[in-house]
Amino acid sequence: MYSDKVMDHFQNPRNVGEIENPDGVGTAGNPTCGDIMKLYIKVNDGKIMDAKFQTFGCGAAIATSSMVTEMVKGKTIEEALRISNKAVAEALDGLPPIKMHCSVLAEEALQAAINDYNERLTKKNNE
Amino acid sequence: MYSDKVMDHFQNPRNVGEIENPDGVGTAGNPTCGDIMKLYIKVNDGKIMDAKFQTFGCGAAIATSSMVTEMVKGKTIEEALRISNKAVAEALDGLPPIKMHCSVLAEEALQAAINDYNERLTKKNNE
Amino acid sequence: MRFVYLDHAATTPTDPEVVKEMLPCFTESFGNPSTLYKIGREAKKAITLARDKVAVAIGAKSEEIIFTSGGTESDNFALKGVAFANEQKGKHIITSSVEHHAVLETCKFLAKNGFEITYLPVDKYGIVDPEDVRKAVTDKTILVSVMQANNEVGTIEPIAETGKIVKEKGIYFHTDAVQAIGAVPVNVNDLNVDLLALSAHKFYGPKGVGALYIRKGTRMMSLINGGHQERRRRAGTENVPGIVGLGKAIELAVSKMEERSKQLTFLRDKLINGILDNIENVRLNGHPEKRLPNNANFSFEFVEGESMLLNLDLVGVAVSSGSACTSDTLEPSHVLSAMKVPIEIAHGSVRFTLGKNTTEEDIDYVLEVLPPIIKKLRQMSPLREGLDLNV
Amino acid sequence: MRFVYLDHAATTPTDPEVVKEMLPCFTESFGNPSTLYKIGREAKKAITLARDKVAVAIGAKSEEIIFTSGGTESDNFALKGVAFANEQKGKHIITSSVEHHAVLETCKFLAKNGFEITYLPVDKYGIVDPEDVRKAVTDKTILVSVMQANNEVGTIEPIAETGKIVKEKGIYFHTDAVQAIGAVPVNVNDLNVDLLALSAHKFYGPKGVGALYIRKGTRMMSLINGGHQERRRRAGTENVPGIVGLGKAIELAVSKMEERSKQLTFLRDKLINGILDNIENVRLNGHPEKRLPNNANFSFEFVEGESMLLNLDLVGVAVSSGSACTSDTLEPSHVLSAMKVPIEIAHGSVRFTLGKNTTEEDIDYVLEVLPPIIKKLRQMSPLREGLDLNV
Ligand SMILES: Cc1ncc(COP(=O)(O)O)c(C=O)c1O
Ligand SMILES: Cc1ncc(COP(=O)(O)O)c(C=O)c1O
Repeated sequence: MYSDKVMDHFQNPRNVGEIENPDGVGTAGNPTCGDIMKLYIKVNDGKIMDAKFQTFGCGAAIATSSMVTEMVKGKTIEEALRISNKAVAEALDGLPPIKMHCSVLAEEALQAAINDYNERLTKKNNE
Repeated sequence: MYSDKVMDHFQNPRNVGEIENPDGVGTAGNPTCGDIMKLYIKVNDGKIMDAKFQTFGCGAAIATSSMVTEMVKGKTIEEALRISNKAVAEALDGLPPIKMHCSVLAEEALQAAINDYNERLTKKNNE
Repeated sequence: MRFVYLDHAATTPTDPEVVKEMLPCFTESFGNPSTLYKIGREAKKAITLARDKVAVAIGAKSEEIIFTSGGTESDNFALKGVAFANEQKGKHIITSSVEHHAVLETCKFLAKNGFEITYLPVDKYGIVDPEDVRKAVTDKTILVSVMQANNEVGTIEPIAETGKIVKEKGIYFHTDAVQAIGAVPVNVNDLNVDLLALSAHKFYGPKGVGALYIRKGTRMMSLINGGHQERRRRAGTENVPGIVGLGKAIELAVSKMEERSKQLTFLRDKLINGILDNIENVRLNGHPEKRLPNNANFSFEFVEGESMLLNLDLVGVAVSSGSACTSDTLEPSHVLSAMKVPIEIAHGSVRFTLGKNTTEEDIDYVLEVLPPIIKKLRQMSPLREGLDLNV
Repeated sequence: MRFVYLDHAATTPTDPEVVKEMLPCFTESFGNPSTLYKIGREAKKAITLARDKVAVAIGAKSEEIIFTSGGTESDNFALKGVAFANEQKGKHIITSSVEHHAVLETCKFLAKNGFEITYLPVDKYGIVDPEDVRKAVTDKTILVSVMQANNEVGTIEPIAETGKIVKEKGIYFHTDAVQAIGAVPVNVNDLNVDLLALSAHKFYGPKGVGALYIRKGTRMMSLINGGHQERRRRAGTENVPGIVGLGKAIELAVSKMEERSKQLTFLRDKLINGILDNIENVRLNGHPEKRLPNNANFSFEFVEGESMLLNLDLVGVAVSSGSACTSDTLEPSHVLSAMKVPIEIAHGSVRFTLGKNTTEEDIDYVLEVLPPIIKKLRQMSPLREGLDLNV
């Protein structure tokens, strides 16, 4: 049911783990719905230099987490905000219909991490 | 579904045909119900000396016709009247439940033939 | 002794090629198609492939094919499924008086549940007039069900015409194509049907598996509730070997239809002419031309069907007297009755249905053994020409 | 790579001995059992023999066995059949909250049709208290349905006790014994049941065939109308190969039950102990003793079921996460929910169900490959002990 690309990212997920002193952290989902994604980003000069994730979830949840961290690296914040769940799914050669919500989760986690980054920035600027 | 005995009487029916100048003729059933039996008897001294049948019907109808003609031969009229449908069925080592009505038909045809004989006798005696 | 099987309308032997495709599903790719691991995915793929084959065979989309346990379930599903999902629109259903029991008994059940059923008459050949369908439609009609080909007398109904009329009226149309697959072209769009029932064992597939075509958008209720198999329309672990067998069988049936049809028509006509020429007081039931290529149904006057059948069995010839499903009833065929065949003549009906393995020698054999059987039984019969039968 | 199939609760491979018995029914004794000639009678004999075997296996009379297309149809038939035939007496049905979807979805359907359904709770092991059944009965109750053994967690229910209570009340009692056949003793009189569902593919028989035991005298409506097969209770040309396979399979299952049970219990306990001893934060779901000899169901905290399942599949181990039928839903197992397993822990459940061909080496292999998978997934997980999960 999963594409080869999904299976590759599921078996060999990229960017697993935490970033120490991240510039932004975002979480999406919750354990009762069966998937949680936690995304860490390191930003430099408005560019995402590094991204890591921790995920509790199904094969698609792990693969989309892996893929989204790959996709954001090197992108500016604005570019990263334009990464849609569909783009993540497409980059994985598609997802089964009932698993599309996992790509939504990835998009949400990324946006939460960016929001967190923006908030920290505002806070810092206001200090 | 039929016993070997039924199949034997079906394949090699005994006493098929008409009796010329019979002493009694009886018919049971009708073509719309799918079975008709016509039974002929020749009586001498109150004893059935010969019996023949013509039957339009299923395997069981033919076999019971054949069996009942065999059973009545040599019997007195009283004895013949006591031949029940069950006795015919038993003599054939049984009939499938849905075919028991064929044995009823055989009993009815026999009784009709005996009635006919009795009527002719009464008529003759009254002449 | 020669064995001549001429009851292919009752069931067919499973094609060895079909059995071969089924075998690995029992012991190797035996997974449950709902599971995620390898042999589960393999099983899923196998039924997807079979679904595609069925879809191609009848001109449908794959997602419009639902696998069932056979023709009877498919007919039940079609009728009850549409009836109970659309009863707020109306409770009137139109069908014909020559349908298979799978349809008629389901209609009886629906009648007990408040539906009104119109049973259309047929002409002497068993044909349902499309104009009668048009006239029977009311504003309460939700479903019309007419079979594509009759299982007893082999008559082929004008389904495309009927379908056109039903479509214009915006009503659902079901056809029981159980006897049609592999015998005549079956295309759901040409036929204008919304639902179509088929059964594998009638075209050299296994028993216990069938399918229902359900046109996209058709409002249906499930007949069997449970797991989420078959797009949630039919629950239960899929009969993987059966479904794979059905797929292979329908593929073969359709690809070989033309060739087989020609051969069957030739042999059937040889049988028909041989019987009509050599036996007196016999009539062919059903339409002379609009009939299944493998069906020859006769009434032999003055003799009863079962006794012919048993005598033929004793010489190795397997035929049926009326529908096989009803051999345990004593009622004469409802199909022949609807065609106004007199009841005593209906009792003398025998159905010969040929198959892909039937040979000319088989037909010669039947033509050799049949006349003496008829003769013997007629000699035993109290009935004869000119006799008032209602003794 | 080693292939270790541990999803026997989802389906089993068909025993080659069973396939061997089925084969002649496809191409040789292929007759329709409703027909009168030789190969028809042979087919009829074959299904009669199979019926006798099923009857013997569950302590019933042959005429009380009706063949169906599987466990799901049997459950539907039992529930709808009793419900619609007895609704004048009352429209209340009692069942449990841990039934298979075949029962639960059928109850949902009945609820939509005006029946009132009581779903009894279970204890933390998944057991339905017979006293709860007694308390739930009203004067409108017509049917109680509780499964004999649970397909997810393997818990064995006290059916005999429940049956006694239901019998005293004069109500019909159905049990879904789909997972029990061949695993624990099943006797309709010891269990005090009026109806009992079974499915061949769960005990090394073919998919697509099952049976429903219906105690003599039970008022039932048919689910599938049509021809007069199965004592007019279930229409449709009989799935002869399937029925023959079911007969052989149940005969083998019952005759080998004791021996297999012992071996399975040994291997199951080795697996359970191996996992509990070597992996932290794991719990066994279901009852520690009153469980099927082949079932081991665990919740691995902080990891999700599907990702474990896929990782195990990659090393050749086939297991399931919850009921196979529900793998396309995203809801966590209703059985674990009913047992009050916290939802995030329910998501981490994996079911291992062993079979007759499972070896000690298979178990050793699982115990070798599983811990690193759990470790890897836990390293990837944002959850861990002590963490507030509702982030
Ligand atoms: C026209 C027709 N419809 C339905 C059926 C029922 O199919 P099945 O026997 O597969 O249930 C049959 C055959 O028995 C048939 O000939
Ligand atoms: C307890 C239980 N009941 C019913 C069923 C349904 O049986 P089937 O898949 O044969 O329809 C299953 C298995 O899927 C089951 O485990």
